[in-house]
Amino acid sequence: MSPGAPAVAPSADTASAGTAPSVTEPAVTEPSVAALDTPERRYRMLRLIRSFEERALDLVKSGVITGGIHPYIGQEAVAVGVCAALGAGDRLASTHRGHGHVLARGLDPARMLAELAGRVGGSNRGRGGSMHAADLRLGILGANGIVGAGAPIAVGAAWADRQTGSDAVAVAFFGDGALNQGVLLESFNLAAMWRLPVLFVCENNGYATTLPAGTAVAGSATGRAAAFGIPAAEVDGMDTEAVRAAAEEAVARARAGGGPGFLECRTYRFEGHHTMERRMKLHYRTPEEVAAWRERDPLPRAAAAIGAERAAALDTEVAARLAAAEEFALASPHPDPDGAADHLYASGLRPRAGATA
Amino acid sequence: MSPGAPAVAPSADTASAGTAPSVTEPAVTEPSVAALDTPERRYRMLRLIRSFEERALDLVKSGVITGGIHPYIGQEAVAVGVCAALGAGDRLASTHRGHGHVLARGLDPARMLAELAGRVGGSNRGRGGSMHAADLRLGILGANGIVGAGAPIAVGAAWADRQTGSDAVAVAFFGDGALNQGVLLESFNLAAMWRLPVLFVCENNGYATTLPAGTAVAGSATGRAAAFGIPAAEVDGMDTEAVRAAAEEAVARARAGGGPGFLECRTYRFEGHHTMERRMKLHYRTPEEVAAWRERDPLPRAAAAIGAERAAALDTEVAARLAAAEEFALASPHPDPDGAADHLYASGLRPRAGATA
Amino acid sequence: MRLSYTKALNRALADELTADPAVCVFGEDIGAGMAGPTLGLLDRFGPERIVDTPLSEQAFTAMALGAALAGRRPVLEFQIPSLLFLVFEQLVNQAHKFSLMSGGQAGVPLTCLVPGSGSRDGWAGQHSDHPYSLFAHAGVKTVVPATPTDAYGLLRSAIHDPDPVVVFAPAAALPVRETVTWELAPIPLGSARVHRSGTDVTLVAVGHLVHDALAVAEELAGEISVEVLDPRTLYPFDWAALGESLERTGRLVVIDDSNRSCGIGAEVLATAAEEFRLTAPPRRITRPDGTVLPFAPALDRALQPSREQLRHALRAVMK
Amino acid sequence: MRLSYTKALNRALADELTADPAVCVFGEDIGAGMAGPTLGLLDRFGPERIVDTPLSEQAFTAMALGAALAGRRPVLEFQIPSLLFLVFEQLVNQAHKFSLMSGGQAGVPLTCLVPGSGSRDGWAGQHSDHPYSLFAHAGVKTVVPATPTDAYGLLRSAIHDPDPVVVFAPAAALPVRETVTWELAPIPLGSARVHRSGTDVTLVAVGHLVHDALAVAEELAGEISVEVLDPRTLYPFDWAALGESLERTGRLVVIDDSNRSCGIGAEVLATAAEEFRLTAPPRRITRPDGTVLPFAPALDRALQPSREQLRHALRAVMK
Ligand SMILES: Cc1ncc(C[n+]2csc(CCOP(=O)(O)OP(=O)(O)O)c2C)c(N)n1
Ligand SMILES: Cc1ncc(C[n+]2csc(CCOP(=O)(O)OP(=O)(O)O)c2C)c(N)n1
Ligand SMILES: [Mg+2]
Ligand SMILES: [Mg+2]
Repeated sequence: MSPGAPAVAPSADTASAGTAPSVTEPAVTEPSVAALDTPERRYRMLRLIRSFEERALDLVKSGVITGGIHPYIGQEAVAVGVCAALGAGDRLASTHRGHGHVLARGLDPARMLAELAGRVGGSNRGRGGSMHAADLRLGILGANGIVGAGAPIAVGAAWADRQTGSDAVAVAFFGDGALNQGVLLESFNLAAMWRLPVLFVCENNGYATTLPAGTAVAGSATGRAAAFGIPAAEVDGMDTEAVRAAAEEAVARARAGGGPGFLECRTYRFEGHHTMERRMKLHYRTPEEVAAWRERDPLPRAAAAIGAERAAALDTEVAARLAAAEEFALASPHPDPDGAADHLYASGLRPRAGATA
Repeated sequence: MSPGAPAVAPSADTASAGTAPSVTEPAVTEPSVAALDTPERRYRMLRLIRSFEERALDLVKSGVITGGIHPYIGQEAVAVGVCAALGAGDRLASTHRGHGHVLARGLDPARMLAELAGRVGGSNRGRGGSMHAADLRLGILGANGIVGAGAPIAVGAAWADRQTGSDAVAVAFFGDGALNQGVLLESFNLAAMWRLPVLFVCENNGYATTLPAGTAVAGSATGRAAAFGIPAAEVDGMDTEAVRAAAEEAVARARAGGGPGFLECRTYRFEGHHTMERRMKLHYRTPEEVAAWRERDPLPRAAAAIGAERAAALDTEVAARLAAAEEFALASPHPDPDGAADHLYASGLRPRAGATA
Repeated sequence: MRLSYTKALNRALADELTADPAVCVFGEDIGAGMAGPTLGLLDRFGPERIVDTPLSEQAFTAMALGAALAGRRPVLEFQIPSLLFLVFEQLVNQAHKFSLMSGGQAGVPLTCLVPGSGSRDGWAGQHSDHPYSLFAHAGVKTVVPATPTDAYGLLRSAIHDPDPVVVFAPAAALPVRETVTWELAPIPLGSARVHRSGTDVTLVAVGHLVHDALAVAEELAGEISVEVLDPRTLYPFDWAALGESLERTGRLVVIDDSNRSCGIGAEVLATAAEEFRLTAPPRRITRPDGTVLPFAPALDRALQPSREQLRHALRAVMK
Repeated sequence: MRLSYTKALNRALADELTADPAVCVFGEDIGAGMAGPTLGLLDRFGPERIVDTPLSEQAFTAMALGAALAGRRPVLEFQIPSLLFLVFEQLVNQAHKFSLMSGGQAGVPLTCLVPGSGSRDGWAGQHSDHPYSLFAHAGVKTVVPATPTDAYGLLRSAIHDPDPVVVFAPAAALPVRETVTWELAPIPLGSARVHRSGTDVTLVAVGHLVHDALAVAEELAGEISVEVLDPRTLYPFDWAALGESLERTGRLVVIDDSNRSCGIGAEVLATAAEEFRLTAPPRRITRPDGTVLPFAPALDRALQPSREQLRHALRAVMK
């Protein structure tokens, strides 16, 4: 198997189904990155993410999605604005709050929802769930359960792509909390030192779970990146077009060999840190603060730019797409427990079982 | 046992010797920090470190010291200048190149040399060697074999001391190579955020082993610290008095509650990275570069300030002290192999042996 | 009194904080008491002792070492078991080694607490490890309490211990409640607990699996007399207790939620084979080698030790 | 041809770099070839493929994962075995888990090389670990070659493997030289090597201890017929080879330079006790539990497996 190539090891899930294509199998056609080149398309993607997350919240409540999610609601402008600046060969590394990023990149919501439901039709065949959604064909190097961990992965991909002569750019998304992870700061240095085509996107939503960024980040986010020689800009993360403009500039510079860039997108999550939070009594944010940020919701702004009518039509289109996605997800079979250890090794090595017969 | 208190577990080394005090036992009297309050005393310490290292190089060559050392020769002004700014209750965390730091703090060269020779009279009873010399009674939290690892330890000690109402300051020494270790950068943030009394001392000797700092550190050392809101200054690390002045300012500010400080001391090691290097053909530094830095040797400058005669007298004094130190070290017994696992657990837990009888 | 496992951890922390001003707690979202064990402690003990940290696990773990050398007894709470991977250097290479390397100058009384180790439904590959065997190998004192009383008593002893200790509170044990009619007290590290005596097989069960072990032992009571031994501390292990039990039974089964190769199950079998009386080949039930738990619940469960496997193993050693 | 161990690693790297343009090497001071295996590679393959890195082990390990996902086959050289502690998160929680978590979308062909693992005289507590059992537990493919030929062949296979592999080159094996009259070739991972056949005892020896095992076996030849089996790969382990050998001998001794509790020695004993024929209690020789190697040479050696212990164990299993 060549490195990086899809490693399709025999799986118990598919073995029983033989070779006949089935509706519940992951799509074999090459997926394509989302086109976000017009305000309409960007609005549609904002709505897709928003509605996807709302649907996911319902499915968490109803128990279809096990374990919960970190909802992206409120931050959509960042994912859409940044992904609008990317081309087909580019890559991205995402976070625990990654649904928006992967959808904006073009991951089929049906496959993402099937993944959240733990089905074989999911992007990761039900093996990854919310925090590990990946699609290498789209350049999605994976969401990540560990804060800050995605950034050096993106840096490595950028390094590799540059070595092969490609002008691809890699984006690393991360939160304000990640600014205090050593490995992220190490990554700033390597990317800067080697002038790698990386765009670091910090989604500063003001909190790392309950910890306010103001009590956690000494200095400033942009100052921190700038200290490594990385051009850094602060952007209104509730404004899709502002994010896109800033991202396009940084991506163009990186693509042209100008080295990494850094964006601090000031944004807010309208929901709790994780769906679990609904069951707790936490008081780290005031209702007034939440309300004030809700006033800055990126969707109405983007809708205004294209007109209410057009927006409503796109909303309908998105609703239909998501209804179909849910149908696909729920129709997709649960994976066969006999294949629980499938894919553990790309070499096909089968681990010893946990008990002898 | 109370935390932090010397844990003197029964040791095979001493068990056989009974309770009678012996010349080869670590001194039981409370040691005191080195007085470095006059130019004479500082010169004497520069000389002590220099001559200690020269003696150690000989002992590596003769095989008395196993495994070699990272010589501090050339960088003495940093250790002496910084330690001159400290008081009795202060603490420091050192590095793999730590002989200068611990001697400047007041560790008896006899006990340090005994440690390098792996004897029971050593500062660490022969258990630590060059890279782990510690004396908690002097506030020496240990040299360290891992680059960057000492800094957060110093930060933690500073935090603890402040909680008890003490105005102690903790110093973290580290090299230019450590500027790229994530944990060090995390430490900058915590110290800055919590305004802890820490002095970060970067000894920029231009290289991490063979890697030039210029190809490893994006931005600047001081800019990096400043980005975390830490006042940062560049100092001539070959000038003891310049280092002392800068350290005194930072220590005073930290002691008064003004938070951490950062000094980048531009310095040079006259020897190879490690004594091992003598056996290799490495070309990462030009002979001209080495010669140019040797011109800036901190010792002649410090000697000039006190007069040649006084300096010569102090040289003689130091030579005598080191001769006695060597005598002590070589007379100190080798530890008893039966006690090899002594001190593994402060609780006195004895590990199971590697083989059954 | 009806005591939950999480409440037991919470009380142990509160009691140690009360008893010794040197005790302090570092961790993420501990002020809010997100994970449970620190609930209410910020209000009671203040931000000087209950310290909400930025997401800098490496630095705050090493800071705890520094604070310990300066006289404190820090407790660190980790939200995810694999965060221990992130601080392996600070814990094993620094804290664990300090005592010996310094020639016994000081111990490092530092406790790491992982509330919710092992699988939690839906948390997938990076949040579902049960890495206690790594620490037993490294030689860091390792504790995995199965019950609220043990959680209380062992956490207190861990905090009191002059060396680093890692305490794993298995997610699957957190729902356990106990009716406690006695006064809670510290329980020494390194002492096993026989939950149920038996004469045919010694069943060593770790953490939450103790409850599965007891259920299966009860279920098979008419058929096999199973002694259920909970080591409680995996390192140092109470070998004397195991030896005594095997003296009676001569048969051994271990159920252990860590990966098979080089796990604590391996250690128990190896030591028993070397040193104790075994009248039949022993068996262990573990996760498979190198396990990464998949997200889908049925796959996740398929890779964890099961009662079915346990029944089978108990019957097999009786043949 | 007279081949040294380090030169064998050097040739394996050069041959893989030549054979596959996707192969690249990251590490500290590798341009200068400080540790040996990369000597001369910078001149031959250039700075795009032989990358001297700043002291950012975590970032460059995760970068290697990213580069692997983008089609490269990175090799990482670590100057000290305990640097693997620093990157445990990146290696185990990220690289190892990627294949399963992504549903098999990609493997992560990444090789970690530690030239000089285990004790090196005078390097003391933080530089003398032999942590291979940690990776065997985590499920990362783990290789410990004993001879130059094996070092060459196994490193090539490691680089070629589509999964992460850690290769430990024991410091005590680096001085070994071999007269090689055959063509060097890759050696598959997971296959053991019987260095010496025997009928009384199977002696499993790891890494540099293979040479001690052979010396002691020779020495006791008149007394005990010892079969010396070198697993070469600790994970996946060649259980079939062990089973076959025990079928003949029925007696087992393991000599292993890792800590006792939950080490590979434990795994071999446990699996043998469970699955294979044993006519006498097995024995293992290891470092003590939780070992931190002291600096003084005599103390350092006192905590490592010795030939004396091996003689004793071999005689003991024959009783
Ligand atoms: C290294 C690490 N530490 C802690 C956690 C637990 N955790 C998950 S998300 C999170 C907060 C992250 O905050 P931020 O980076 O600002 O992202 P946000 O959740 O706000 O999107 C924490 C503490 C983790 N997953 N990884
Ligand atoms: C984290 C870590 N990486 C690598 C090493 C191996 N190593 C020891 S010293 C050293 C160079 C350190 O450079 P610097 O910090 O500039 O200190 P200097 O040696 O110049 O005093 C290296 C790479 C180590 N000990 N720790
Ligand atoms: Mg945030
Ligand atoms: Mg340097």
